[in-house]
Amino acid sequence: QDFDYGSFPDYTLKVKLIGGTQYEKLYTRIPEWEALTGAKVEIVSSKNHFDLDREIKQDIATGQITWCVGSNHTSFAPQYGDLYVDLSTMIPAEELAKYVPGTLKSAMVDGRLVQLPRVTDVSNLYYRKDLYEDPANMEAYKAEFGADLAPPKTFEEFKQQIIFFADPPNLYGTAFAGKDEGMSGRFMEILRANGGDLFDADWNPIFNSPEGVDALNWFKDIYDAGGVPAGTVNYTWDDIGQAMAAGQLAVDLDWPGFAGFYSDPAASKISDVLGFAVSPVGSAGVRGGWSGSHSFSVTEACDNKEAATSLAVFLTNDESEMMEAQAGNLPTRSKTFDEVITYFNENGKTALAEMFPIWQASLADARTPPLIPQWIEVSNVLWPQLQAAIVGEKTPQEALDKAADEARMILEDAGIL
Amino acid sequence: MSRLSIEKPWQRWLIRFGVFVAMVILTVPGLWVVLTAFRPNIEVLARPAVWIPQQWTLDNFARLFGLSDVQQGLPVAQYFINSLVISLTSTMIAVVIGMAGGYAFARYRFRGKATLFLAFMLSRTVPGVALSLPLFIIWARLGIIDTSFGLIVVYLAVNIPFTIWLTDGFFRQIPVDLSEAAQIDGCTAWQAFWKIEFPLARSGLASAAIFAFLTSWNEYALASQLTRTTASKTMPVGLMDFTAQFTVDWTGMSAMAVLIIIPALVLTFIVQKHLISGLTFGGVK
Amino acid sequence: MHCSGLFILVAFPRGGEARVGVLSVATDVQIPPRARWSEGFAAFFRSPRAVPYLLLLPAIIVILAVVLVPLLVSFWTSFTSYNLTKPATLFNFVGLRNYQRLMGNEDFWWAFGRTFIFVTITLNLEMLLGLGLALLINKITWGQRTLRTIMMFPMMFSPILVGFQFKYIFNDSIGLVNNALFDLGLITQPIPWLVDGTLANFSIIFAEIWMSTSIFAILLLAGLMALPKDPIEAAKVDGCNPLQVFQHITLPFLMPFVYIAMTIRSLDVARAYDMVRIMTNGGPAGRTELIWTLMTRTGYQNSQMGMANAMGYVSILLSIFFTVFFFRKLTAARTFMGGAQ
Amino acid sequence: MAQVRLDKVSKSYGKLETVHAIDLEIAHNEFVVLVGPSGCGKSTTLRMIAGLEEITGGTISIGDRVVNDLPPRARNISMVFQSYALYPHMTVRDNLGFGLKIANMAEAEITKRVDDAADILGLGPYMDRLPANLSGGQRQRVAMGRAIVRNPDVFLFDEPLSNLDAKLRGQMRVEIKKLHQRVKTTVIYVTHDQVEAMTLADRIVIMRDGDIEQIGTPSEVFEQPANVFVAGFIGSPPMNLLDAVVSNGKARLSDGLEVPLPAGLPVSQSQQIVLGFRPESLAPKGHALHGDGAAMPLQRNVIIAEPLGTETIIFVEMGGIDVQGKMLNPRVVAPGETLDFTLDLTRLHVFDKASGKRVVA
Amino acid sequence: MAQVRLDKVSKSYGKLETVHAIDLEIAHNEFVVLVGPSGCGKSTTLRMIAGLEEITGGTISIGDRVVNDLPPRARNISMVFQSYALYPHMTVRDNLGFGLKIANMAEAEITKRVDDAADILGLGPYMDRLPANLSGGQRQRVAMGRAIVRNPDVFLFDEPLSNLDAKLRGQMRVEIKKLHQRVKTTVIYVTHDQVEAMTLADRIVIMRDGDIEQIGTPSEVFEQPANVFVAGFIGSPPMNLLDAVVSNGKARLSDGLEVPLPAGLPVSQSQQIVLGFRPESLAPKGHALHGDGAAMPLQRNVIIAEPLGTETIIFVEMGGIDVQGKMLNPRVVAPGETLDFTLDLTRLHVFDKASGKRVVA
Ligand SMILES: Nc1ncnc2c1ncn2[C@@H]1O[C@H](COP(=O)(O)OP(=O)(O)OP(=O)(O)O)[C@@H](O)[C@H]1O
Ligand SMILES: Nc1ncnc2c1ncn2[C@@H]1O[C@H](COP(=O)(O)OP(=O)(O)OP(=O)(O)O)[C@@H](O)[C@H]1O
Ligand SMILES: [Mg+2]
Ligand SMILES: [Mg+2]
Repeated sequence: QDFDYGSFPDYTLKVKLIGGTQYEKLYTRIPEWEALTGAKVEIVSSKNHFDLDREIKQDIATGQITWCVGSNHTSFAPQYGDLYVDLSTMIPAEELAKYVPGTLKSAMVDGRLVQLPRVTDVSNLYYRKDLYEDPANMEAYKAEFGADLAPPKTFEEFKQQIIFFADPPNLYGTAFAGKDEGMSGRFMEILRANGGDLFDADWNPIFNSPEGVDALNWFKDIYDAGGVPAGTVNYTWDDIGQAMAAGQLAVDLDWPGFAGFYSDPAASKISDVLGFAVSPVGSAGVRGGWSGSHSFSVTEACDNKEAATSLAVFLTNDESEMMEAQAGNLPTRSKTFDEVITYFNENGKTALAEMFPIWQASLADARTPPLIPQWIEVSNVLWPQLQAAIVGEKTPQEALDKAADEARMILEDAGIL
Repeated sequence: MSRLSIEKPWQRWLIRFGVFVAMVILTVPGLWVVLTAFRPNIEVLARPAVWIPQQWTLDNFARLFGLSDVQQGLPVAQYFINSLVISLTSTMIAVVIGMAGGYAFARYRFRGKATLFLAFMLSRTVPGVALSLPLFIIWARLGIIDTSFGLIVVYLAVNIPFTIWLTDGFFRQIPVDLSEAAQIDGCTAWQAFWKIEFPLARSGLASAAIFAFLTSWNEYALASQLTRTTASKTMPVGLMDFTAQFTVDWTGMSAMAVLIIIPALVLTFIVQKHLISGLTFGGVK
Repeated sequence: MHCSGLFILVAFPRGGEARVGVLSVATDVQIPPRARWSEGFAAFFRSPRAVPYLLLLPAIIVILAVVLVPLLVSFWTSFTSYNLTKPATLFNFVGLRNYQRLMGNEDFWWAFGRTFIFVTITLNLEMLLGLGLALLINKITWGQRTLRTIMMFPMMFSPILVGFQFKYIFNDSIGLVNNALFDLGLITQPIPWLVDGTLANFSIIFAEIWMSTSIFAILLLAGLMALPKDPIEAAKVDGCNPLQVFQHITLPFLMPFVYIAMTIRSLDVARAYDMVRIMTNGGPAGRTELIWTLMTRTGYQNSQMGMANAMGYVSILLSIFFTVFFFRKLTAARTFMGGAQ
Repeated sequence: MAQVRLDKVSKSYGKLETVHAIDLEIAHNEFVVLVGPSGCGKSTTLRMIAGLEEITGGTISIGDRVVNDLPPRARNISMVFQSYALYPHMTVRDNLGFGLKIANMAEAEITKRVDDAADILGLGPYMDRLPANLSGGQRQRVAMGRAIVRNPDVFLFDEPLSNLDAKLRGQMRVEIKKLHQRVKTTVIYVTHDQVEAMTLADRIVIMRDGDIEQIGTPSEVFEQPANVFVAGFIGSPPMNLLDAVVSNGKARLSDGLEVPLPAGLPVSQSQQIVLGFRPESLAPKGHALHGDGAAMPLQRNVIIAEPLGTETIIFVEMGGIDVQGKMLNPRVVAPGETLDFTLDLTRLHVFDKASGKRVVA
Repeated sequence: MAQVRLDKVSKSYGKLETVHAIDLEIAHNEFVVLVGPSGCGKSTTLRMIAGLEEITGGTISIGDRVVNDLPPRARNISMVFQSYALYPHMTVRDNLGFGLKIANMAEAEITKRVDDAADILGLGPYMDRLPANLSGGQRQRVAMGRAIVRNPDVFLFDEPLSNLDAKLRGQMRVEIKKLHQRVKTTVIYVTHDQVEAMTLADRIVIMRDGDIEQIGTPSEVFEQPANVFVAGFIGSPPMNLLDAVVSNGKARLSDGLEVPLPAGLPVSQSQQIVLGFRPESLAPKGHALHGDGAAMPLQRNVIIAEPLGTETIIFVEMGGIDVQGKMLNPRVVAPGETLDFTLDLTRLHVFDKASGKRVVA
């Protein structure tokens, strides 16, 4: 049974959407929605997510919530308090059932469905097949480690291969985002894969545990061994993407959004040797599954929440998700996964067809960062300390202890602890 | 105007060489961006580096304007118009207001002059963060958020103080005799200013205008706060459209950068012809 | 009545436009007792003495509206625990807590010190290089206009663009500089430009200098062009070599422009924020942290506006130091220039 | 009716008073020349009349209006600045026509007047040049031209011809005279050239250190200088001034020489006086042209002789100082040569030493 | 040995040549005065010698060095600029001492020299002022002072006294003369003041339109002007110059008047000539002092009389134009009055009309 998009003639819906070339394609569907419902959409803001976040905070600060639909992200959502409505009260359960359950679950904050996921991010491995299939490499690897050369199954193996492949300055094992949330998130992922976590059930910081030190040492080891470019502590996603596309990295643990880029022969040198693998497991034998989704939310202050909800659903419905998936993004509706693989196979985009099942597989283990408003703040005290340990200014334990202290203070100030 | 050049040829060549080196340093990093706008991403990544694009391409621009099927274009034209309107208007008003202020400082004695002068200077010490949020709050209350007007007013405040200081310096260099002569010749104070001192302060005004224009044209921090939509977003803010959550479309960004640079270059070239030397020479003894 | 100082009230009716009312304007006119101050006021405005004030009025209004009012608001917030996402905290007065925390915040003071050094180094280098550039270009007669435009090329680059540009240029694996050095065979291992503490600071200083030297150059060039010729000729005849002419004649004439440029720039290097944020965002491990990156992260990402503004006010001290310093220099340097002192 | 009247006008720069409460009345159509040593306040006075310098005290009126608070443009004056103050960004033509353009005069009329002025001033070939490309004298002529194209109530000229050669200066002098007669305006003229002062002035005002020392017609100030200062200042070469003591109707100089004083002078015995005579009154025998009056013979050694073409200045000692005599129709004179001079006693000037004032019969 | 030598030196501004290949040799310690109409190239010549203006052609040497390519500082000269060119950011004291400081002179010596110069120039009270706060003449004196404190090989003075009053100018003239005698340097001096030119110069150079017309001692250029131009230029009031035709050893003027020419002049019958005589040669009877030579009586109506104090200039008509005569020991003369004049025939100057050259016996 199809969702009822309703009819809102002459209503003007104000929306704030994430901008950027990769996200805007979806918005070409807005006129369709307008035709369907008779409403008019006014995009009052269109920015990248960091700027949008800042802007939304300013709106909260000034009480200027004059808009209805906003782009959102699981990492940001908890900060906004009760800015957004609980969509589970607005959307019939049978419609919600069409979304990937895990994705939908991580879209909740305090038990409220504050956002409707649009595309999902979960990290997995990209690797260069040519390197893994190079007989010389296979032989040398076998000789050194007594195992066959294949995409890593564990972080330990991953580390080993990173160091094995590294041949600076022409080739590095991998690179990681060394600052901002990228650093904190990846650390969190390995920490969790090792069986640890950032906080205990009472929100006490516990990442300075032995698992945490192990996780941090993983970064430190590959950094010290020259397995990653020294600049990696300064990299963000774009630098890693460029380096991978330049053929300078053997493996990249990264987001699905890069698939399109890496497999585009005009932009990437590795388009024809690109391989995909599920992300490795840690010492606890599990995946960290750092994940998040881009999403749409509807404001409490909205004067026509029905129309707003209608648009949010429309932009994440089957057709929309198909559109996103065709661009290489991970859709949030279960059905789309099957359809898009068929589509890719039919259209000769085999690489992407290969990728999707792998990414889908890892979604099962996907976990978001802690869904508390202070996550970003905690991340901001965490990553400089991680950096300090990686570049050798502090021992991992010192660094994590310091970060844990600061995180504790933040949570105490916030009244969570 | 005669220019005495009892310079040895080797000195001349040394100067030329120095200029050449300076120009290379000043242009190469920027030229690299410009060239990047014309190459496919794959060339950006090439090792060894490809300096001159081997495959010139306009794809990046095509993408920018939505002419390719890869993605939707950006409202570049609208950004461009916003930028132009905001920068030109605020520059012109700032130069006029700043010039009036600079003139007052240069030509009149009055109470509280030093204090006022210092106050203008101190007005610029306020860091952007301390300014941007309250500004946002107030602008929101006034309903001029996301309007060109709101941004123009802010840029006025940014540009007026230095226009004042700069024009003050240049007006001081013009002998008072000249405006006196004009007043004797029957000019009102305004005519004397407009016909005599204004043209003579040209090089100062030109540099103030260039500076004000480029400041507004390139300003990002405040614009990113106070603009939201195509109604007022400026080019530098639009530049950030190329940064998504995870990726930066560097070639696309470069293409847009070229679009930002070219008009600035053209306007600057036009205005800076007014930086003429020796304007006040020969007037008085 | 003896009023001095200029007061402007900006009232903010809800959602309406600002009403700007001028209450009184600086004057040394003796105005008869209260009842008729408005007449005296009107008379003053018609008198020639009002001219400079009238000329400055628009500037004053703009500055007050755009700077002073926000300043007061943010000053208030620095005494609250103001959190962006919790508007109510705007009225949560915490006294000096933010400032006290700052005093003990080692990171902040490092950033403070680093910012001071950053500003000092860049300003001086930019001034010297800008001066050199202006002098060189001033010597060239043919094609000067084109050269001037080329010289201003970096000024066309928005600071964020400069940030991206140098981030890629200094990237250690795919960056232009390392690529070039490899091509020239000068290095075999990539240089981690943006990582090593010294190199990272060098890189952001380099980027800042690249971006802003032209500003000095253009201001000084304009000053050079307005230079009177007579005293220079006299100095040549008096036995000065070119260096001495420069030292004794050109430089004193240029000094006011130097100081103006220095002041403008000392306040303006904060523009470097956009660039630094993109290049290193203060990292790695806080090695390039400047007050501005710290402050913005605190205010917007961490939403702690109150704290961020407290940092802002401490950092204003730094700006005030530079400003007053340059103001004094400027006043001294231009005593000989024409015009009213 | 006085056209320009200065009433106790004074001017201070900071604490320094440079013009001390001067009074001056200038009639309509009068040509007044201001002279005085460098720095005595001539330019300042002109600038106050023009309204360029705020006056510290007193009142200035033009016609019957007090102009103290009027801006320069409302005073309807023309001025030649000592510093020229040309508009450096305008061609000579535009410099000349600027005032007329401001007054909204018709284009054709402007062209005519400017061309006329350029003709008079010999500026024809330079009309399209900028001031920077002119010689010093040419610039001064432009400054002059800018004043004379207009038709003001009062002309103020501040040393307008100082940088011109004698011939041109002579021509210009005639032109100024003509201009003055043609347009019937009041002229206040500062000059250091005695010939200009004598030939142009209806009255000469002699200033000194911010005070007016004497006002009079050219022949008055020349023939009857009011005090020692004026006597020494007017005339070139200057009057010889010697300290003397009255002794039996004669002036006894410091070297004992006694010069008979005109009869009827109200001097008392032993009064300290200053005795003055112009160089033309002391001439070698046969080289002077004296009236029939009393003369006194003198024999003196020539210290130095300065031939000037039509005449030679001869320095000799008298009363302990060097005095100048004049040799008309000159011949070559060697230093040390002894000559017989005559001193014309009918043209002696006597001043009271203490007050400096002229002693009149 | 010539101290300063100009060899075919020319100067063009763009296409316009303003100095045409002039030759000039100035001996060591010689005092040369440059005169000429406004705009004739005097300042340009000085500036080329100083090295401030690139020369377009020819060579300039000082001592035995060709200085064409030497910068000003290497030429060891002092210069007073026509435009003063004071350092506006330095006090009078610093202006004066600047050159000495640059030469690394000891502080005490600088103070001494500067104070001496200030004394001579009467600048004592202004030592701590900035130039902007000085009167025109005071500024000029600072410019002068800046030159004379130094000890250069060559002094260049460009109208250094034009803005000073006659008295001060007289004193300054003497000081310059003394300075020249004391320091034994070469001086090149531009002036419009005939008295200065005559009294200071060892030789006078008369320029016109970028050419040199005559070089000679003061009495040479005065007594034997090389051509009509020089004759008309030197002397003030200027020589009267009348067109005439030779007719039987006499010059017939256009009004038919015939003036006997000196015997032995190489003129041919009917040759077009210009007849010149100075105003002093034409005097009312009893008001001149002529030699014993031939004189010619004339009766004329006075057109206008200009009293100058010691003498009066009288304009009368002769040969169809106004000529000037001089009345010594003057009395009041009314326009229209008829006077008997004598014209001194021994002091006539005769020039060939076509070439303008002097006709010498
Ligand atoms: N920069 C210039 N460009 C073009 N012509 C010039 C320039 N400077 C001077 N001249 C011309 O060159 C000629 C000589 O000028 P110069 O200054 O030498 O004259 P001068 O003899 O000093 O005259 P004055 O007595 O008026 O000062 C003048 O006709 C003048 O107009
Ligand atoms: N701005 C000023 N500040 C202080 N004193 C000044 C200023 N301008 C002029 N003076 C002084 O005032 C006095 C009169 O100056 P003014 O210019 O009137 O002299 P002047 O008679 O024109 O002399 P000159 O013949 O030298 O031009 C001078 O002693 C001068 O130093
Ligand atoms: Mg004067
Ligand atoms: Mg000259």
